[in-house]
Amino acid sequence: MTTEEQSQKLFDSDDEIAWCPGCGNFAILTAIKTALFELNKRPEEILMVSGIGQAAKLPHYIRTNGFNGLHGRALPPAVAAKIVNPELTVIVHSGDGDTYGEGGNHFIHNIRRNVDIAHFVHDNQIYALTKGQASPTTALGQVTGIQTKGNLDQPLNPIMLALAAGASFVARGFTGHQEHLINLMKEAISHPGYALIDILQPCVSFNKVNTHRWYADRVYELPKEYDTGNLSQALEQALEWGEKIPIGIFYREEKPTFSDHLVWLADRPPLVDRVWEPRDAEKFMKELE
Amino acid sequence: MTTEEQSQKLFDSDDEIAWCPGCGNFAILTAIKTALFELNKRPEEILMVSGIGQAAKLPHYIRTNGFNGLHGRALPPAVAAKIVNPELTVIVHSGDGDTYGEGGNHFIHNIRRNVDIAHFVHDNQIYALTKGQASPTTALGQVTGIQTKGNLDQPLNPIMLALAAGASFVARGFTGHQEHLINLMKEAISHPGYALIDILQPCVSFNKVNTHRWYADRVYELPKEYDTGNLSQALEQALEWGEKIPIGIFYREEKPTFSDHLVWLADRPPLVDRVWEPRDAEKFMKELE
Amino acid sequence: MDFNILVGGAAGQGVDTVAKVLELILKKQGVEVFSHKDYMSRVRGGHNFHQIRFADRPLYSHREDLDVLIALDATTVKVHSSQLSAQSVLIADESYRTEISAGKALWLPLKEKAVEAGTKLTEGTVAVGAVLRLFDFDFAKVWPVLQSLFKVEIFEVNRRALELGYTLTEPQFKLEFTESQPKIMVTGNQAIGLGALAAGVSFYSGYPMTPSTGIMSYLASKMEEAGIVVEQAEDEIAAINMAIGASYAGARAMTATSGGGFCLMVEGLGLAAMTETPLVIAEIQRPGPVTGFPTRTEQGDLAFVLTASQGEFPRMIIALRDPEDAFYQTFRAFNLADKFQIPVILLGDQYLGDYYQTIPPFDFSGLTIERALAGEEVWKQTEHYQRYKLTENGISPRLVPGRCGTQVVLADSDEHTEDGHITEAADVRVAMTNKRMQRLEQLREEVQEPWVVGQTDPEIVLLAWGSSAGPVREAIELLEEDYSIGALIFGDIYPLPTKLLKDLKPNVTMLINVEQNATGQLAALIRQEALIACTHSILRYDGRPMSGQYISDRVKEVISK
Amino acid sequence: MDFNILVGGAAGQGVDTVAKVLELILKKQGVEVFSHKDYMSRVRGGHNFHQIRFADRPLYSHREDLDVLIALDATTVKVHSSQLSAQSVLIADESYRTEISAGKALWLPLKEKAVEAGTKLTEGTVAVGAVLRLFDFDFAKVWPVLQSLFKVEIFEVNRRALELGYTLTEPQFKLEFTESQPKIMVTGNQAIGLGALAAGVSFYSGYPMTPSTGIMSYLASKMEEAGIVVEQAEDEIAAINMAIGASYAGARAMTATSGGGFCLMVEGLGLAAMTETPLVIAEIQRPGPVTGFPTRTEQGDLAFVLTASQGEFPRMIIALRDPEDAFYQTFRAFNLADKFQIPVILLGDQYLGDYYQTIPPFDFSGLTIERALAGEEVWKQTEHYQRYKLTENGISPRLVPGRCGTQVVLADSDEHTEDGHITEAADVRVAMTNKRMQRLEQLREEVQEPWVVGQTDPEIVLLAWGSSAGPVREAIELLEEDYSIGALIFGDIYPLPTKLLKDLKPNVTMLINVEQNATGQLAALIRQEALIACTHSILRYDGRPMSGQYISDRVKEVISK
Ligand SMILES: Cc1ncc(C[n+]2csc(CCOP(=O)(O)OP(=O)(O)O)c2C)c(N)n1
Ligand SMILES: Cc1ncc(C[n+]2csc(CCOP(=O)(O)OP(=O)(O)O)c2C)c(N)n1
Ligand code: SF4
Ligand code: SF4
Ligand SMILES: [Mg+2]
Ligand SMILES: [Mg+2]
Repeated sequence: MTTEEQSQKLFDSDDEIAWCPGCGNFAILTAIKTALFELNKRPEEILMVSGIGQAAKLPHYIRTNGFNGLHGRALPPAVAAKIVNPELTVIVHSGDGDTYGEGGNHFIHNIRRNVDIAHFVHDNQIYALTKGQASPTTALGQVTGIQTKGNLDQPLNPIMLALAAGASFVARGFTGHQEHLINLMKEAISHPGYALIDILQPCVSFNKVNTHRWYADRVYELPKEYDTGNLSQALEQALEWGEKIPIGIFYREEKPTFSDHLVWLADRPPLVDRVWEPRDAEKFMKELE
Repeated sequence: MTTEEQSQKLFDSDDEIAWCPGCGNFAILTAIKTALFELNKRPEEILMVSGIGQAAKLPHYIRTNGFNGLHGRALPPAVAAKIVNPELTVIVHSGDGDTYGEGGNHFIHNIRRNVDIAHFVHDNQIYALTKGQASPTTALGQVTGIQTKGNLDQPLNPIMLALAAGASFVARGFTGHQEHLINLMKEAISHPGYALIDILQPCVSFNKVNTHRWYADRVYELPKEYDTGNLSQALEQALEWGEKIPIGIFYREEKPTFSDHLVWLADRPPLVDRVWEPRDAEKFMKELE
Repeated sequence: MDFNILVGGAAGQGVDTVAKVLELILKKQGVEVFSHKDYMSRVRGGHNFHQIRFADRPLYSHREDLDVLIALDATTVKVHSSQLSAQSVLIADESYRTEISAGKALWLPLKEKAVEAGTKLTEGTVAVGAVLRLFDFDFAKVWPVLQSLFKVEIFEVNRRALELGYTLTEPQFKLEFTESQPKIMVTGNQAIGLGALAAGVSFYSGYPMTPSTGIMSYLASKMEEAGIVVEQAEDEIAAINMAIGASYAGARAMTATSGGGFCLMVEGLGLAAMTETPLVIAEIQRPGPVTGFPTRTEQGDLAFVLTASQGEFPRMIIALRDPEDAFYQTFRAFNLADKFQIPVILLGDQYLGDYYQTIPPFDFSGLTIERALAGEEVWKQTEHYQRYKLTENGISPRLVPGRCGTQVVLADSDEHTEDGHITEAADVRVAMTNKRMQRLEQLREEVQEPWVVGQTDPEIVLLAWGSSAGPVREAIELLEEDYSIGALIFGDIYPLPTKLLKDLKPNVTMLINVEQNATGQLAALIRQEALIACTHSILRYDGRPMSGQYISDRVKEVISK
Repeated sequence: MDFNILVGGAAGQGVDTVAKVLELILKKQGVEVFSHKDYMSRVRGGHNFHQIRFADRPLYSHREDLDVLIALDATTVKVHSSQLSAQSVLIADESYRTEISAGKALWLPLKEKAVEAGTKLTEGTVAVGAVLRLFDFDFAKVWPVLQSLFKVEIFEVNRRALELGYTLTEPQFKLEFTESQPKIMVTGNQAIGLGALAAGVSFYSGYPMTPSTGIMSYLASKMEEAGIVVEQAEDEIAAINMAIGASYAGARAMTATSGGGFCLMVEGLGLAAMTETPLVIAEIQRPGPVTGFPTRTEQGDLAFVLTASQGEFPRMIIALRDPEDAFYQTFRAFNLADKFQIPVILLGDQYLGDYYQTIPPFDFSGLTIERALAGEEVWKQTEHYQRYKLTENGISPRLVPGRCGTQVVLADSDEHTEDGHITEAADVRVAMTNKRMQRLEQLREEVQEPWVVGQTDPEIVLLAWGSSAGPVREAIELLEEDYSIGALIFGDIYPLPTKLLKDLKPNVTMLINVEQNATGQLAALIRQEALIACTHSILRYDGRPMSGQYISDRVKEVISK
């Protein structure tokens, strides 16, 4: 059996997949299963969290713990679950609309928290589940069923934004570079702290501009020599989007994670295992006497 | 009479000011009145929009049109009002919590819209009205009534974030450099498109770290030679925060504003003056026959 | 004459196109059409279907028993053949051949003929041809429809497919109808959009959410012609706050969403009320809680919108009963919002939003836009303008910033003085609360009593609201021969008009609320507002709309218990 | 013995410190204290005051008529001297000298003595000294209090100030009380926090919002000692979604906010319900709509929280009646949330949240944490675990991810199968809705009937809820000599316990709802749930809390009409 086949077996869900044939999401599903398998993870050690959208259906299509929450709200429950049980490997899968649109505020502020989770954005530059409206990454001027006169708002650059907000791991992947994507995922999962991969994911049904071809013609992998420790250079590199689109790790830095700051919990069991009796709070009442 | 006195007269509100004596907000209030006066604006041409917080009380303390809305939600009504009536000079005054915390999503996405408004953030690095909790710009580790073990989340850099989101005018001011601030305001108001000034504003009651002294010892004005048209350099410059803190215009670029994209309205009166009869919609019904 | 055709298949198989072709051909024939769509929350695969009903008299609801079943896949045969009766016909490709329990199965070479026509993608069109023959349709009226629907490149192949299909069957049903008045065919969502356009909406901000998105895309398609702005917001919070800002600045503004998005608009709803900024919000319901059933129908949000947002303030809630009502009520909502300076919520649902119905054209001649803005006499006064002036009727003269000379307009979300400044005074608070709530009392006088359907002074009274109007009306038609039965169907639902309720005769033996929810939300409101308790209730909450037949059956069940 | 001292001044003048010193000294003397805070939404200036009442018997509410008025500025003299009676004493600096209509004015050299003590900042402490002398206080008990409140650097100067103040007056009032049981002095917000700690809360996420912030800062002050995480979220949406994630992952989790923040939590509320994740939310009300009166009190959000969020699902709402109730009910809320896997909302308000009351220490011995998690027998089974298994009582065995062997736990916001997978099936929908709503029926059996106060089988019955409990109880005490009167005071408010309501005797002539809102939200709920209509109502909505005296006066008014 290949790794992929073995991973399929271990992480296979019995749910029927509702994505369109040809959708880039399949490649992401395969990649994450393979990455988890290669990292020797077990289904019960993983928690997949998502919002709502096509991408966000992923937790149903893999056999791990899963929390499929609200549109735009994947990050808050994900980081909280990780804080409560640091032994879980917490991974967020969500769409570009989910993450950068409805969920934009959580995106920025959870970068600040630097909780040790991996965040994989299926960036098809469109709202797919709701049938093709502009997302925050849709190009200026692109026409859709709602942007009938072309998209009026300039697109966000998720890489730039993550870097500016202080993310400790920022990468871009492409569903067409499967091995590369698997490796990125493994790096992101292993990175201590918040790790973002913005994954270019063709939507065959609603984004007729940013097709597989379109991406394939433009993406190139950041060279080996690229220094992932240089923030200024990363910002510069992140500006590149157009004729050529770099994929790979733009920036990586080891800095204290959220739990590193919880020094008072250092010698205690994870919150999920906290042992507590009502009487243990009695001392606080004494202060009110 | 000095400009300041004249401006006071023109823009004086009869509302009692509820800020603490010594608060940096007074300097901002004087600065905006002076800037508007020097720009020859009339009260009825101006619309001041705010959220909720100490900063957000400003629309009450100046005689102009005013919309004091919800905490975190100053930008959406502001840009909409501007779209409906482009003849209004629309200015948002709000706090760091209001803008970057509760309102973070609107901050990013309204930068994308590039509606022609000015946005003045009273950045006291604290939630003042609610009595001193950490804001998104409070330093890591700073102790407050809620951050009893020190702030666990690394601070945002509003300048970086605005640049990364694609803002067309990004500046930082300081209440202690009044003339400089007035000039920044005039530039921001005159800039076609979204213009941000993050204003360092000491809160004498709740932020005992970032005091007037603390800022005064650190800020320096970006030199005349500084090229405001260079994004990469602006990003580099924006990283500077600590021993020295630059103030001034980091970046400025003329690009199409939101209304420039509304080509189909180009020859029409502003929406506020739109003339319309029910019968004008009858043609749309014909399509359903 | 009353026929019902179901066309079903997987998403992406062209079910929508087949339905569209049939609906339009039928409409052009001059019959009345009612076409209801049942679809899943996915883009490809799964099982979607349309039930296209047509008759020689107005139709108010879909039907479940079929005359013709067009199955574009095996699932459709399996799921729907139980809806066939002895006289019905099943049309499907021969590859799906199986046993069916009733009706005549025509296993036709649909796929083969499609290939023959030029591409296997025309399988549905071949089926349409076969159906047209079943009804012996007037072909002259078919071509223009095909031409309007298909681009030139594919018109020819579809024409061929249709003709090939036509040869596969024999006439079986008889069309009987007289040429009638010109009609429009419209969905609830389109009617809401059109009502808003008629009312002069010029600013719409929204965030996509099924099943409300149709309103936004309809308006977006008219942006240029109408000269308006339709902007997609970053989230629903922005959507409502933008609409409020636009309205404050003088535009007629609107937003729409479904329950989940409405959750995020709740604070903005209060803002509109507190700042006394007119606002129209359409809430197109789908089954909750939260994500629930994204593409299905329910009337589960009435209780929610009734009291959404903290504190107390006047609001008006109008449940839309059918596309015609949707048009006129949307228009009225803008006038009411302006008159009372309040938020007005239009409650629709997926059923109403998506079904197509033929109805008489809207009458624009009776419509007048009433902005209720204060005039020069207010802004030319020498005193400073007071946005929240205490007046006898609780309505403060409203001016628009930048359009009132040298006056300025200050709006505020805190408790405020007449000037709009923040206050902490107890007496001002009481005066302002009374001023706000006073308008609720005026609204009580403005509200329209429910539609009355069925017999006068009946013994059995059905109580319904919103999109159940059509199905209930049809149920009454089915029942009134055998029972003393009638119905009150609420459109204006808050403040609740209670006159007709209180006038109910003592001879009422059964008072039955008929609702698409699990708890009976209208019944609860009636208990609260009129102290009247229903004796029975008919509730459906599986996400599927009630048909007239369904309600009629359930009423009989209730009666016979 | 029942005395009432008001201390007032501008924000930033040390009014809070004076109040704190007095409250603690009084408590240490062994008297019962009830201290209520009235403050503006600003940090400096304006007008704030505390009303500190003390007596030799339990106190349930504040009082408005004063025995002593300490005015730290001229505004306080102006605003409050009307509350003085012939026997009262006013203490203020001589610089504020003016005419007062009743009582004895002592215009003392407070500022001068403060400077003499070392700094003019001690003006308030000088006044405290003067007051202590008025009551001839036991000084031995005063020093420890001062020492506990002031840092060493400023203790000395405050001690001097107190002594100097003591020399300025003569004994005037007589303290009468017997040494009593040890007491605790606690606010509602602290009691909620402590109840949560006792219940084992280990994750709290919130966003600051007056008047709920006290809960968060109380818990934050115990982070280290209790070994928990208190995290400030970027907004209320994050706050509730984080709490849900934490609960899903196995922690006892909580959030708190006020009405405006709750608006943003509405969708999250539905998420907790749909995913069947236990959650405790405290909603500490303030007057709305929207920003309203940030620092004042109202009971205006009951109707809102009753039906907040789209669709239908079980929830439990408990109105907190006093700090003692707040503690026990918060504890209970966590057990109920776990038992029924639902969101439980605790409704408080600014009055309850901020007033200090002396009460007997809480009894921890009767408290048991009941997590109601499924055990090994569930996760060791060979079949795959089903998070939403259909069971007889509608409660699915709950497991925690990563703590159940090789099983995995899938939670979903869509309508889902027993496995937690997205479904579109009508029958599953019905089964899942029934499963969810079934627990509401069980809750109806779990709810606690309202407190009964006053006479048995009274003719006049007051109906109240939440923080009006104390004031109503006091009003009954004032009225029961002259009238046949009693009250039902609701804590559990949804599902509404209706037994006692329905048991009301036919001799009830007046049924009066007493509420801090403008529309009578409890009365509406009672009409809806019990078909009982109040005959009269007493409503206060100026942001100020009702005292026992206030209610008693209003009841008399109602009776005499
Ligand atoms: C509060 C709320 N608003 C709107 C929606 C409707 N909605 C569902 S998915 C979606 C967009 C999804 O886009 P994206 O996140 O890019 O995912 P994709 O489908 O493209 O994978 C929207 C707007 C919702 N479910 N909830
Ligand atoms: C929805 C909502 N959440 C919370 C609050 C409470 N609140 C009012 S002002 C404020 C913080 C203000 O901080 P900032 O914006 O920095 O303004 P400042 O007072 O520092 O000028 C908060 C949390 C609110 N009014 N509404
Ligand atoms: S609509 Fe697009 S994103 Fe969704 S499943 Fe189909 S191809 Fe994939
Ligand atoms: S609390 Fe701080 S920000 Fe607010 S008015 Fe006082 S000094 Fe200014
Ligand atoms: Mg997408
Ligand atoms: Mg601030």
